[in-house]
Amino acid sequence: MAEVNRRDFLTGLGVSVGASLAALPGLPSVGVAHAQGTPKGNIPDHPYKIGHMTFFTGPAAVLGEPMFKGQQLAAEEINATGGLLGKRKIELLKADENAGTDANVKELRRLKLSEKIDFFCGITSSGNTPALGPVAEDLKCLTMFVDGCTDFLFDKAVPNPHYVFRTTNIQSADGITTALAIVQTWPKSKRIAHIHPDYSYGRNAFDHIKIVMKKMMPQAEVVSEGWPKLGTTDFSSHITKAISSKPDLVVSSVWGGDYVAMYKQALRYGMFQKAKFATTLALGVAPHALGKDHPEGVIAGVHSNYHFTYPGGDKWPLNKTFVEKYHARFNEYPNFQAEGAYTTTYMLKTAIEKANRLVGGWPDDDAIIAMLEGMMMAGPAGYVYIRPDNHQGYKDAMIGFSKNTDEYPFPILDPARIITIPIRSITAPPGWPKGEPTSTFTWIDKTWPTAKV
Amino acid sequence: MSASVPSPVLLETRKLLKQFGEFRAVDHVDFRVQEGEVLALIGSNGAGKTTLVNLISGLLRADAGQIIFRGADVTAQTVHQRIAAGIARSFQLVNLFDQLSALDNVALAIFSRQGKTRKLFSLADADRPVWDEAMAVLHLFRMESKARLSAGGLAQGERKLLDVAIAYALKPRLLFLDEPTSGVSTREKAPIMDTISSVVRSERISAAIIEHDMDVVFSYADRIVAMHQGTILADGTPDEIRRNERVLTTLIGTPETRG
Amino acid sequence: MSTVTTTVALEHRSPVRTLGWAVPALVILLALPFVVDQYQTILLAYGLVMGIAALGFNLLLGYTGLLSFGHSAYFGVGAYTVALMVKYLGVTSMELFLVGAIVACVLVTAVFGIACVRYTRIFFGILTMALSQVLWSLAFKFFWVTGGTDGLRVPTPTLLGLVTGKGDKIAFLATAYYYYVLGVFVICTLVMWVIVSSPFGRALQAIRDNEVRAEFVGIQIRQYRWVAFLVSGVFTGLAGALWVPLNGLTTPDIMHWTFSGEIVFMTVLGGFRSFTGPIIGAIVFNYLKTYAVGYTVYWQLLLGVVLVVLVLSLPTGIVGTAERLWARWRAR
Amino acid sequence: MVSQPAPVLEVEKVETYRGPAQILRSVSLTLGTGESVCLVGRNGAGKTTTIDTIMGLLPSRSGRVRFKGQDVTRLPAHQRARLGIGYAPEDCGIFPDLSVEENFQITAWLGQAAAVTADDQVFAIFPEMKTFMARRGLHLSGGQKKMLAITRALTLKPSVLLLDEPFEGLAPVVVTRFIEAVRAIKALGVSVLIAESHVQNAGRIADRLYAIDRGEIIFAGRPAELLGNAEVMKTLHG
Amino acid sequence: MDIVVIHALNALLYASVLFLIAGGLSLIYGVMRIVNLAHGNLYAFGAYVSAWVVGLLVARAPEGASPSTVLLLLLLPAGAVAAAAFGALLEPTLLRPFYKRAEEYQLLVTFGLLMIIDDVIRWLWGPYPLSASVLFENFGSLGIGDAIYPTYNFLVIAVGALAAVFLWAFIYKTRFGVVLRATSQNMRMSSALGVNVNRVYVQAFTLGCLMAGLGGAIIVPSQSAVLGMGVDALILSFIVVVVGGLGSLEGALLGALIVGVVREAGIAWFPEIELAVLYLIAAAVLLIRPAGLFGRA
Repeated sequence: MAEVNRRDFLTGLGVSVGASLAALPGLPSVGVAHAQGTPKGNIPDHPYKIGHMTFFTGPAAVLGEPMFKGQQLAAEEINATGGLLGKRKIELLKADENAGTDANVKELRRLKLSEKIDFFCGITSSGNTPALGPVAEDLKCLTMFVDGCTDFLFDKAVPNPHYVFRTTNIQSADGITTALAIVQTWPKSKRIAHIHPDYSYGRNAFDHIKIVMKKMMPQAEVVSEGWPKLGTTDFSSHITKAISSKPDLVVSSVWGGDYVAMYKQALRYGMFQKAKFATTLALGVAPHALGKDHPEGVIAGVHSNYHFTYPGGDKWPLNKTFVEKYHARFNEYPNFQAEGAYTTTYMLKTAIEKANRLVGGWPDDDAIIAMLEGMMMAGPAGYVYIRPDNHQGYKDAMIGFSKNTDEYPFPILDPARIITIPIRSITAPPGWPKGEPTSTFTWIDKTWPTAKV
Repeated sequence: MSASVPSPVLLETRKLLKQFGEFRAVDHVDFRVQEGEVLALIGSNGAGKTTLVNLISGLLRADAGQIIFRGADVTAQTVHQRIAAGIARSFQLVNLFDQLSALDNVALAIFSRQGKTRKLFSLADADRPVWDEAMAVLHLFRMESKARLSAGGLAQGERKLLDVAIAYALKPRLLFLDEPTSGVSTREKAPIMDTISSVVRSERISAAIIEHDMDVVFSYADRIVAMHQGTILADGTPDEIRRNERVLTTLIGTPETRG
Repeated sequence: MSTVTTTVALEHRSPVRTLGWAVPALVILLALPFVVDQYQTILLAYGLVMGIAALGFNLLLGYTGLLSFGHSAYFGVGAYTVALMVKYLGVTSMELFLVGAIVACVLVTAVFGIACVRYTRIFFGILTMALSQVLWSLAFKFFWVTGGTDGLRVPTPTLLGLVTGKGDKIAFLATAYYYYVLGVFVICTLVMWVIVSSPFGRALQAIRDNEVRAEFVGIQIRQYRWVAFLVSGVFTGLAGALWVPLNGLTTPDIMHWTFSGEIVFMTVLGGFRSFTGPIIGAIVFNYLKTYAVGYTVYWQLLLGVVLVVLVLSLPTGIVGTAERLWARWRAR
Repeated sequence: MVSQPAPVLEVEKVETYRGPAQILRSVSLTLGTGESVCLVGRNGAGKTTTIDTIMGLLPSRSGRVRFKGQDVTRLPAHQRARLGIGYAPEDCGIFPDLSVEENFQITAWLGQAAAVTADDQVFAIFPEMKTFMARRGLHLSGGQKKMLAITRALTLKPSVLLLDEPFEGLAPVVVTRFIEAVRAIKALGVSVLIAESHVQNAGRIADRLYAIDRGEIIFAGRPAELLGNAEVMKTLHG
Repeated sequence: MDIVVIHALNALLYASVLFLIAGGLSLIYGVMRIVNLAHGNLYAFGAYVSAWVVGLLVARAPEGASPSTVLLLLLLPAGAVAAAAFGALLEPTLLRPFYKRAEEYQLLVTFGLLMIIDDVIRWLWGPYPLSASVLFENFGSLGIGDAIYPTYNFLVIAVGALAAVFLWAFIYKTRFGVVLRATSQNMRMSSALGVNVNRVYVQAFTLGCLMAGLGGAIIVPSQSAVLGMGVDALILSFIVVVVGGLGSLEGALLGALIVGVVREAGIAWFPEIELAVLYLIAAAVLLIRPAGLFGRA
């Protein structure tokens, strides 16, 4: 493979620091401000039932609760204007994802077959979408997963989706974005220690960071691996192991309550003095959960999706109003899950309206699916595009650096140093053969050049 | 009485020894049981009677010595093998399968004897001959009316009899009965012993009964072995034992102390 | 006067009387897919599968007197055997799955059994739990084989070489697969009924009631326990194999000791002193948990309260209580 | 009948079961103040069950137990102990991991007795105990365990002492030593009820005797009367 | 070299908390022969209460000012006290009826309790992790050669060690300890000597819960209280007591040290089988010495 100059290649990918969005004209965007015309045909007025399954309990509830709240906010807004197509109020049914994958399968079946839901939404765990995706297809249940972002879902579990969509960025984007941010920021790092949660998310992040490093920072080597179980709160051993390998850089995809415990312990072990630090999901989960003791200037991932301070309100009013409404309603700042569920609900609404305009009356699922496929929409986080071939939502990946400001009692992403990457630059294109561990992984491995050291 | 014609030896122990720490519960005992006899083992508490039976039946392992049963050395054999060879026993504190019916308790012994308990795929209930035999055994022990009751709910005397009936159903050549009437009321004592005695005598099973009750010992045994401090103190017919000075002083009490 | 209560032993029921309730029950189970919706049928299929598992478990608890807190391991071995057969051998035949699960479970239980049957009571429970956790941690950690927490997916199998689930999977699960499960369930129930009614089964009950005495009617206790352990594990493993296609995938969750706790729960719920108790308990528990999870996020609390109240006030479980009420009603 | 001192302990028509088996059949007996009474019978006759019933370790299904006129039938064992019933079981009930001293002090530390000091009168019974105070219960010989069990029961300053087979497993010389000890205890004003399977031993120390067989009291009277009663002696045979 | 010291300290840290939890579990088993499956949840309960109390105080503090470390430290044991009180309530109401019944019922009732307490915690404190990290932060770090180590962890280790010493002294040197040991060795005889066994049971159970709660309270500043921590802790303490011997405090101490060291070594050197090794150790000990290294069968 040809060798290239690292900087040139990053520029070629479109990796940019501090850029901002510009509004595209003519696209649908979220919010009731975009009033639709009068719906065509006869619209029934019984409620539109949405089953929302996410973590209401367990350690992952920090992600799950905001996801539900995002959808709840959107539903309340839509219901305030009369409902979908002005007639059908949205009714939300909660289901706890923490009951275990097997119980989740049962519960989805119950929701569809017994509760007769019209639409299934939610899901946080990347372990659960591959389990539930096929079930939703079997059930012919219109489904938009908000998260559960594993590549595996559309690579393998549901290779030809019909009823199943997913809106937040694909998991591989997380690791790649973090890795590119490292390449951009600390390209000379040699010794890299990893601490990842011991499940598919952590391994996915590890794989994709490694493959980008192999291409862009061939001098780097993995000097330590730590695999704490999800839900671990004692990281002493993992931190000690990482430090003892004398790394230049520690990379982690530990998240949520686990991350809070980890960074606080790492502070006391002096890990941040001894090595630079990069994370995939540090600020993404619950922005307010971190303290001002969190180290500044570390690469702080937000699941490559969204942070409530970006795009800035002056440039992108959609985000400003969303954050204001969310904060007013729930007295906390939204995370990427809240934004994802909120936008998802509006995508559904838009698809229903478009389908109604085309066919009249209440559109059947196939009509809604046809409208969703290829939909491009402006949400609080920017533009989201649903790729028609694999039903995966794409938005430009973002990551930044932690910074304490006077404005918030917790660290935020440094507004001056937001890194954005066009999503098409870091995912396998349509038609790329399915690969191991992911299609994107093999795509990078086969097509990216190696950087000159 | 069978004492006049010496019967062949069924069981023999040679210098059998069992120690618990320093204490010799059974101290180099040579003990014999002959074919077809009913023998009583007497002795005060701690004399070693039950330990001897535990050694012969296989509940305990001997520290030294040999156990010869029908000419074969069974000292190292498992309980299972000894039962197959024909040694069965009952227990002083009744040992039953409390949740099974009386009939089941007996039938189980028959199934086991016939090797059928190794069968997973045959219906126990369908095996008529076994149930007929089990019923017959209960009949012998005059318990057929209790056949369907769970063993745990039987009265003490009935439980004692059932315990013996289970051992009997194994068709042993030699049956050890550890205090078959202990714990039952005085009234029930004689009927129980009558029943047991008539069964073993009619089947010509050799029986060794551990017993405290001198009434029982003198009226039902052909031969009496008296033990004291782990050794055999005396061995003889009831009449001989009744007149044996050593037995009288150590076990029953001397005329002097009576005065 | 003696105040000992004499109770009639419940062990013997004539086959005719057993058929008296078994046949109507079977007819209902056969007819149900025509009456209730697909979801209910699938749910019942889950219940029947767990019924097989509980039936196997109860051979140890109810009949041999050994409380295993590690039966999730055998359920998991059955389930993972199927998943690995799909992954590495490309097998799709359900019959081969079942055979594979039986073979794997025999191997695992044979080894575990040798270790476990040396102990009884609490030590048996803890040892089975520790061993099951070994398997759990392997399934959890060796993700390149087992898929880690993501588990392994299992497509719909081919039944009897004829029926496949191509197309409408829900319809497949609610009809063909339901009847397949029902068929295996009936066979398993019959086999287990024969086993517990066999002289061997009686020997197990004897061991349960009185170990020493059982030895003195010539039963080799450890060997018998080992066989019971094996049979018990294989039944539970078979249930695991049947469960995978129903669920679509297997995850390490089903190997975790808390799942063993659920198996104990359902067995005691139905009543471990009777043959049908575990089956009833499994089916009821399946509904209980499914609807608890569906209707409240505090489903654990609900299940916990049910369990505590059950153990406090209805120790004989549903079947035992029903039998007692029935006997009292008849006595009037 | 012989004239009896005022009863300190009265057992009236007690029926006790172990599991499904009835062990005691309408057992009645009394123990007078300052008296030593033996309950004789062979193994399994019901002696231990009688003692356990009096101590409250086994519930009786019917009948009553009165201690110093107070009905204690429904009281738990520890309350009977605190009222003044001391107990030394057949197996001695020594706490194996506790030192001899700790075995003693347990009653004191429960606040029922003053801490036992070396010059306490309970040590006068078995002065040799002082030599093994630091040893653990596990490492005592049979005789030492018996001494400890009896002395420990005495630390409660009981009015009644229940001794279950106190001479069992002791060499004849030691038995004599223990019989003297029981006499000394009696001299302290403690009433003693002894379960004993050897009539000879019983005869050496009892003011009165009860013979029990198959859970029934078959004889009550003076030792001499018992030895003269061939019928009962045959049942007891020892 | 410094790293070895740090690893050793980590192992000790882990062992300290495990000893507190497993020691309580073992104590309860030793005295009343009950394996309390809900024990881990009492540890979680202690952690939550302590974090909650500390959180309340921090929230009440005037803007910008942090409450004094001493005051917070004094409040920290609240979790232990709460767990103990909870235990004192549980034993007579829910567990006492089961002493005379078969073991399976005891296990089941505590399994039910496990589920109940899990949800009660969530109902009381919600799904989010609760932290008392202000204490952990206030303590800062200490230098060990080139490495630094959280000072607070020394406190945890010290509390673990102190608890072991205190417990040893309590069990072997105090009057109550003698009564407790006597009751665990021979319950009948104890009652015949005037010991109110029911009261001893409540006290022992309360003490066991106090230890578990203390484990939770002491660890919550450096980690956080999360849902599900109870079940994880339970299974680890099971390994500890199985290795050390059910019912033995010395065993719990040794077992906790073994598990602490093995886990630390596992994470550092053989992460693939880190979990399995712990269970295999437990299984192996059960096979060779079913009563554990310090247990009596």
